[in-house]
Amino acid sequence: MIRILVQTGPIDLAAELALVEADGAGAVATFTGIVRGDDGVQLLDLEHYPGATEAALRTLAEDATVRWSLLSATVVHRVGTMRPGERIVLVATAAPHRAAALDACAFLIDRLKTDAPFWKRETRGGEARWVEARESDDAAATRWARD
Amino acid sequence: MIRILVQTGPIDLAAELALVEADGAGAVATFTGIVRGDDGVQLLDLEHYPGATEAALRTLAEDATVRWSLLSATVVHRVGTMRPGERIVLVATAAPHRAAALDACAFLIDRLKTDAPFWKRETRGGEARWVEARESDDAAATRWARD
Amino acid sequence: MLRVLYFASVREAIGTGEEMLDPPPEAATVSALIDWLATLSPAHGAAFADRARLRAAIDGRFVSLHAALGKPAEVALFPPVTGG
Amino acid sequence: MLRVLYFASVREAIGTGEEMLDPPPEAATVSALIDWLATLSPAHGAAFADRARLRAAIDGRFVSLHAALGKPAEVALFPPVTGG
Repeated sequence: MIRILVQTGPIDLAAELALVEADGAGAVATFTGIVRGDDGVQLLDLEHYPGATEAALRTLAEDATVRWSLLSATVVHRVGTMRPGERIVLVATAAPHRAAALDACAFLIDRLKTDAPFWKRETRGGEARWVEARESDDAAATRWARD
Repeated sequence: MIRILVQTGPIDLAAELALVEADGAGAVATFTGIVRGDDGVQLLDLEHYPGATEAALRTLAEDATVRWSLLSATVVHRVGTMRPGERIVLVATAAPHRAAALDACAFLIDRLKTDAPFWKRETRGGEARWVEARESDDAAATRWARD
Repeated sequence: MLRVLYFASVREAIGTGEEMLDPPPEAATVSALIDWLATLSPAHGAAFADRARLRAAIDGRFVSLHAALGKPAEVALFPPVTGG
Repeated sequence: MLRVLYFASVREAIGTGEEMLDPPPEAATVSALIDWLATLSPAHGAAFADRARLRAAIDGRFVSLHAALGKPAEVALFPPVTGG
């Protein structure tokens, strides 16, 4: 099962994992990204390209499912305004054995960071600023939707 | 925070993850092992070496915490009798960034499989049999508690 | 008519996220389309001043600025993505 | 007195998970301790027949069968671990 959600509301980890475990896997790996507040960030706004985002995430999930013979791949991404401590992304993969689940989970979160059309704006001291792309990220981003 | 639990009762994933996220990380990785029933297994009994098991898991968690500068490392392992579909182990790691959380999670579940004193007995068709060690596992197991 | 989408800092510079436009035939590549868009207003000019920090998608697919435009329904222009 | 623990198939073969024993001075290595344990009963003999599939820990630390026994509180004998 491939499950892709891009939503403004909070990510319900327990509900998503119950769905993943229902697929009968022996191994479930997850990655949860949480908004950090350690460098003075008060708010994080995440803008995205509706439609293209979901398509990019689905392509990644399909690639991972084929490559690692996954039983399920879930990506739930929050967009809009978030505060430090809130979940911004959940990736969950299920497979019969642990290596496939773990490797696919790492692949998905790595590629998602560069291959999906998201833009971050951080508010510090009341002032909002777009996050600058790192060159390494941008090089990878040219892969986005190209193949 | 290092949290090690070896218990006969079910693993409460949501409660454990809430504790992990409370440590203020930007990245949380988890691995959940689930009893498979696909090859006719009706029951899984897991025996362990009380005291030595907890010590081995704590040593692994401490190693991972130092190596990847983790904010937290949690290992919850179930022992006793389990049915297919039930969680047998949860590993959760938290770090500021994703690579550390993911790598440490994979390290912990890999090492846990070979470095901790657990023995599996499977019941198929009403008959219980101890699982034979694979040579690769046993070679790794000689690392257990040696250092 | 072509739907042109702007995201992030490009959207903010132009002041809108979406325009329905009728580009001239000379706008045969993404780059030529941007040349034309830049003439529409001072805000457009400012938004497209730094081409090195501009990326594009045609009908939801990422393309280079040199790509032929063809007859798409939608072109999106935006800064480099900064991750989920 | 030495606490001797048995796990998994070794425990089942012997019929108990724990014994308090007083090994003779000749039991100076884990291997020599096992030689002596194997004489205690036919069940012990059967449990320790295949040394290649026997592993040991002294006071909770995994050791080779060649290890010196010393004066531990506890020795555990068991088959190769089969994972969590």
